Amino acid sequence: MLFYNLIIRDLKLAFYSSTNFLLAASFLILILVLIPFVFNASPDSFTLLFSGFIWIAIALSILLTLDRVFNSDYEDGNLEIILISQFPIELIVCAKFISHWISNCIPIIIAIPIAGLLFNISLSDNLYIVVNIIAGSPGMVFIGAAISALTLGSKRASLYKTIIVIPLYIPFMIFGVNQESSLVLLGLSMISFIFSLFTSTYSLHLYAE
Amino acid sequence: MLFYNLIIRDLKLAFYSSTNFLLAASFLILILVLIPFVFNASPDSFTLLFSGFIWIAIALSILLTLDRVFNSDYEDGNLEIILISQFPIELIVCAKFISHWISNCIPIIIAIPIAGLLFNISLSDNLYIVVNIIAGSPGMVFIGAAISALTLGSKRASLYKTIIVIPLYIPFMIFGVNQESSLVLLGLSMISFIFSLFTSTYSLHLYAE
Amino acid sequence: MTNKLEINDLECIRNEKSIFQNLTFKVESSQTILITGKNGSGKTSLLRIIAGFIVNYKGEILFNSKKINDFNKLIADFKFVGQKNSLKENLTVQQNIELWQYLYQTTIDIDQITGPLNIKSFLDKDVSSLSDGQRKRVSLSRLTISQSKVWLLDEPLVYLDADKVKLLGSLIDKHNKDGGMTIYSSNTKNNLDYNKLINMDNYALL
Amino acid sequence: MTNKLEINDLECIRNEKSIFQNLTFKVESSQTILITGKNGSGKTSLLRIIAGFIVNYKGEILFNSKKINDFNKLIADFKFVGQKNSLKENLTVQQNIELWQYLYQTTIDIDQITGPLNIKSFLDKDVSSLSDGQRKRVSLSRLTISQSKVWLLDEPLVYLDADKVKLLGSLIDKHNKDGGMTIYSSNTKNNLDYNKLINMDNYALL
Amino acid sequence: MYLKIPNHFINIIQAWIPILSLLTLATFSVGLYFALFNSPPDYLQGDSMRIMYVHVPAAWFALASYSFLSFSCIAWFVFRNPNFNLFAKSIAPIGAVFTIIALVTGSIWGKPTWGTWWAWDARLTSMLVLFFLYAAYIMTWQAIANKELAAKISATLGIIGFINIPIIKFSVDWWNTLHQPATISKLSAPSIHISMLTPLMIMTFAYLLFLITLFLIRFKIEILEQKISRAKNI
Ligand code: HEM
Ligand SMILES: Nc1ncnc2c1ncn2[C@@H]1O[C@H](COP(=O)(O)OP(=O)(O)OP(=O)(O)O)[C@@H](O)[C@H]1O
Ligand SMILES: Nc1ncnc2c1ncn2[C@@H]1O[C@H](COP(=O)(O)OP(=O)(O)OP(=O)(O)O)[C@@H](O)[C@H]1O
Ligand SMILES: [Mg+2]
Ligand SMILES: [Mg+2]
Repeated sequence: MLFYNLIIRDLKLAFYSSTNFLLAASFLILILVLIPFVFNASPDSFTLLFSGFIWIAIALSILLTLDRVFNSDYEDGNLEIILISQFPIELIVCAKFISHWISNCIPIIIAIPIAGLLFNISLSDNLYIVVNIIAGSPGMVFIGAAISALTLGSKRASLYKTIIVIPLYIPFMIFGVNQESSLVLLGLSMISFIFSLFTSTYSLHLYAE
Repeated sequence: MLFYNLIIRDLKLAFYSSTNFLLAASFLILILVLIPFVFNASPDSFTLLFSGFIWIAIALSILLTLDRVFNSDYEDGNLEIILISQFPIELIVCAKFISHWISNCIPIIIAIPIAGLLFNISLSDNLYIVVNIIAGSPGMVFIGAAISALTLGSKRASLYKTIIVIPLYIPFMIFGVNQESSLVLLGLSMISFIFSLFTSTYSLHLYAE
Repeated sequence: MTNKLEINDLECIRNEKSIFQNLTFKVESSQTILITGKNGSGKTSLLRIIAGFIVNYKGEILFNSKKINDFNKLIADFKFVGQKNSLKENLTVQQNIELWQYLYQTTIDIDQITGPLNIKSFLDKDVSSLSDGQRKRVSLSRLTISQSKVWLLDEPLVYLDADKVKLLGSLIDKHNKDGGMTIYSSNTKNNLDYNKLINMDNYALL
Repeated sequence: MTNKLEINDLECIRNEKSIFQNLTFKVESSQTILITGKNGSGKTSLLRIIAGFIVNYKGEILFNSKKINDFNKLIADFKFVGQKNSLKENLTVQQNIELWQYLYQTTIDIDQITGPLNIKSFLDKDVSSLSDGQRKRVSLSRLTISQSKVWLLDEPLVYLDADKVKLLGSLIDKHNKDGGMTIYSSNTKNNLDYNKLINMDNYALL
Repeated sequence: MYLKIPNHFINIIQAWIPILSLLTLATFSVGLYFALFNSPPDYLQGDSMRIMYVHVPAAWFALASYSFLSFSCIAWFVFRNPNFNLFAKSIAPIGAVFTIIALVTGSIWGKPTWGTWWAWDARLTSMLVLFFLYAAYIMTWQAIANKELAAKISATLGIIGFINIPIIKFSVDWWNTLHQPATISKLSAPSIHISMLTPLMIMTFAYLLFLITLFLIRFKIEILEQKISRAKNI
């Protein structure tokens, strides 16, 4: 039950550091609120923009909370005690991935149908979006986490991290707005899982010094 | 020349902590690059979406770098020594506003015409966008900085900050995409300057404890 | 000219709780005051009140018979070095010093800054790759930049080895000889001379 | 059963520079080792090598005659407390302890954690509103969670007042009596008993 | 500097709560009877307009609660009497609930009248933002552990959010929106028939009683909580 404990620990942390679950969902809605103001378009075209914006919102909410994955533990020294606990680093990294996905993406996924209602999205379209997000968002979380592990020690530059991460998100975006691509997204997520696992494990070793 | 020195100090800091000037501009371009992928729209409608996206990009780049304004100085104790330097807090806050705007928005403003080229935006449209951004972005920086000062001590929640800031950005967005509203934007910026100055000064006093 | 700092019947309140009360003492030019006391007795709080950070107190603090208000002009006469070392971890020591110079408006010679605590040898290292004692020394070197009359040092001896404690001692002596005064807190059996000792346990409401 | 930790001809390299070399010593169950030395002589580095954080070293480290590799299973036998206090500033002490309990897989009674260093009274305060010494005590309380045979303490006495140093002393004594061993670094004229002293200045290449 | 509320005041509140609860229930019964049975259907909208009796008072009190919150915050800054902060803290969740009621009933009403659950016009959006402002205010109290600090920060936030209130109120006049412009709450004579006005007024009164009851309950809890935390401190 070691692994499970580690996830619970991270979820507790996310929960303690303010009611994050609600925050993530409100963030989605607020980003969507911007659309009608920024695009002088007819309500019909909102529907067109909707799934694109959902993807942008999810990308942003991941980017904005990347610090929570490794950085905060690194800065206050908790990473050290996690690293010399009896867990293998790979497992630690997996647990971090999973808990971050749960605390960040699940609330958004739950909020999507509600948001869809506000934008008059049909139920089936909504379903497609949710399925795609479920398939693709884990990969985005993994990649984001890996890059933030890689840049742990670099000068405090959230933009810098962002600029490396965004290009890696483009494939997800491309397939994400395409309703038939859930399987591709799942594949992408799996590939990024492997890539991110190695990158993160390696980086954590480095920064433990 | 006290004031000037403080600005230089912040700009140096921004520059030392990675070449931020380039980063901010690349961020804009990257966000714009996402559009064609995310929205299955015809190239014509890109033009329509362009100014909206510019505003969203600028809002995001401000949101993503808010930590640099007060947070990093607060955490490492530099805020303390700034606060008991001979400067009045109001001036300190102004300097922070200005330097953050310079290091964050100027590069974006310079990058806009280039980006416009990529999207076939007419020169006059481009000009309007730039003028609006110049008028409105300072206000957005001020508000963002004020809210981040206000939430300095709250649990590490970048999302939480974002949720307070976004609603306050809506007026800027509304007028920003409207070509004739530069004066309104300038007014908004001025109002937010006064509001932000007070809020920030007050918050810094509080957190100096 | 001699300066004088008076603390009259001070009471400190943090988070709605009174930490200490009835504290009265006086410091004059060329004096060093040592503040000791149990953990949580309010040493740091006292120093931060004098520095002007904490404004929620009762009683009076007078500097040269003028009342100290929070963050006003007088404050430039104070310099506070505490546990937060005011260093940017990812910049080099030199860059950090440069940032301070802008803040304090001086173009003082770098040797005068690096000399007293002997930090010259790691001037171009990143702060993040310094040892704890080295970091503390860099942080304390800020004292040498610009003149300020009152030095407020919260546990300055922590992490320093015996030699470096002596260096700090002579830095303080020099400051005091030039008409300055120093108030520092410490809990160790330390090696710095002092003129007056204030034991916070006598005032704390633990 | 007694445990044994052997350091053979250790050389530490940081940032391509050799910090110390030819360091050899042995620790057995129930022993306390004090590490002293000038700032930058490598005290912290030594402890972090033993803990398994720094892998760039030459020489051998054997625990019960088994070689220690980085972050392997053995490592659970070590506990390191350093300058970074491993506390979440914005959570309460209780919440922090709870997070540790998940990490160390124990449901040990809270009194056993808060008792030894007397932190019970600020259990539901935010860490950010603790004094430096209180924070250090909370950080050191992590030692009481779960058994580990080797305690590696980097400057544990810093910020502690005399009473609390004694409390830490008895905590270490109890640990050693139960077959544990303790290696700690310090620069102050401290009050903790030790069986062996290692002066890093003899090995450092400053 | 602390509470000047004597213990017997809490007892008075305690005594009023059941009375007010009963009154609320009674007024709601009367109001709902009028609203559902004893008032004519609208000639355009038919029976669906009966939602008005639920929607309009909820919307009014959502705005009123936030105004009350902001003014309490201002009063707190001026007089530094902690009771004002307790007022604000007590009203916030209630206002948030009223906002949700207005949003939900508005949406339900919107379907038959505008043909859509939701539209992105200024009134509706700014009302949504109001909900987030309430949420931000409530969260601030939780996010900052230091009570003194939390009081100051949340009060600042409560004041900042007030900008939104005139925006909600006048959005219908400033921008062309789907939403009804002021018909009842105009300064001049209301342009609504008396047969509809009566039930609306009764419902409004019922909402007011409801609000006061909830407020007193919350206020009592806040006082007791503060007493507990101070007892812990000493
Ligand atoms: C989610 C959708 C809706 C929201 C957020 C909303 C919000 C509000 C708000 C904030 C007010 C109070 C304004 C004030 O005091 O001036 C209000 C009043 C009112 N609403 Fe709505 N509303 C919604 C939908 C509707 C619909 C569909 C109708 C009917 C077609 C409607 C009819 C009214 C009327 C008649 C008033 C009273 C106006 C007055 O003050 O005289 N609302 N609504
Ligand atoms: N992260 C790092 N990267 C590179 N070099 C480092 C790093 N940390 C420390 N050093 C260097 O290694 C040397 C030894 O550092 P260490 O922290 O072990 O010293 P120490 O004996 O603990 O000193 P102190 O008494 O100041 O704590 C120092 O010269 C320091 O500059
Ligand atoms: N930011 C804060 N907010 C609220 N209370 C605080 C804060 N910082 C410290 N306190 C409380 O004030 C009291 C005094 O703290 P202070 O830091 O002044 O003690 P100290 O004498 O410096 O102790 P130490 O020797 O541990 O450094 C402690 O009980 C502490 O819990
Ligand atoms: Mg202290
Ligand atoms: Mg060390």
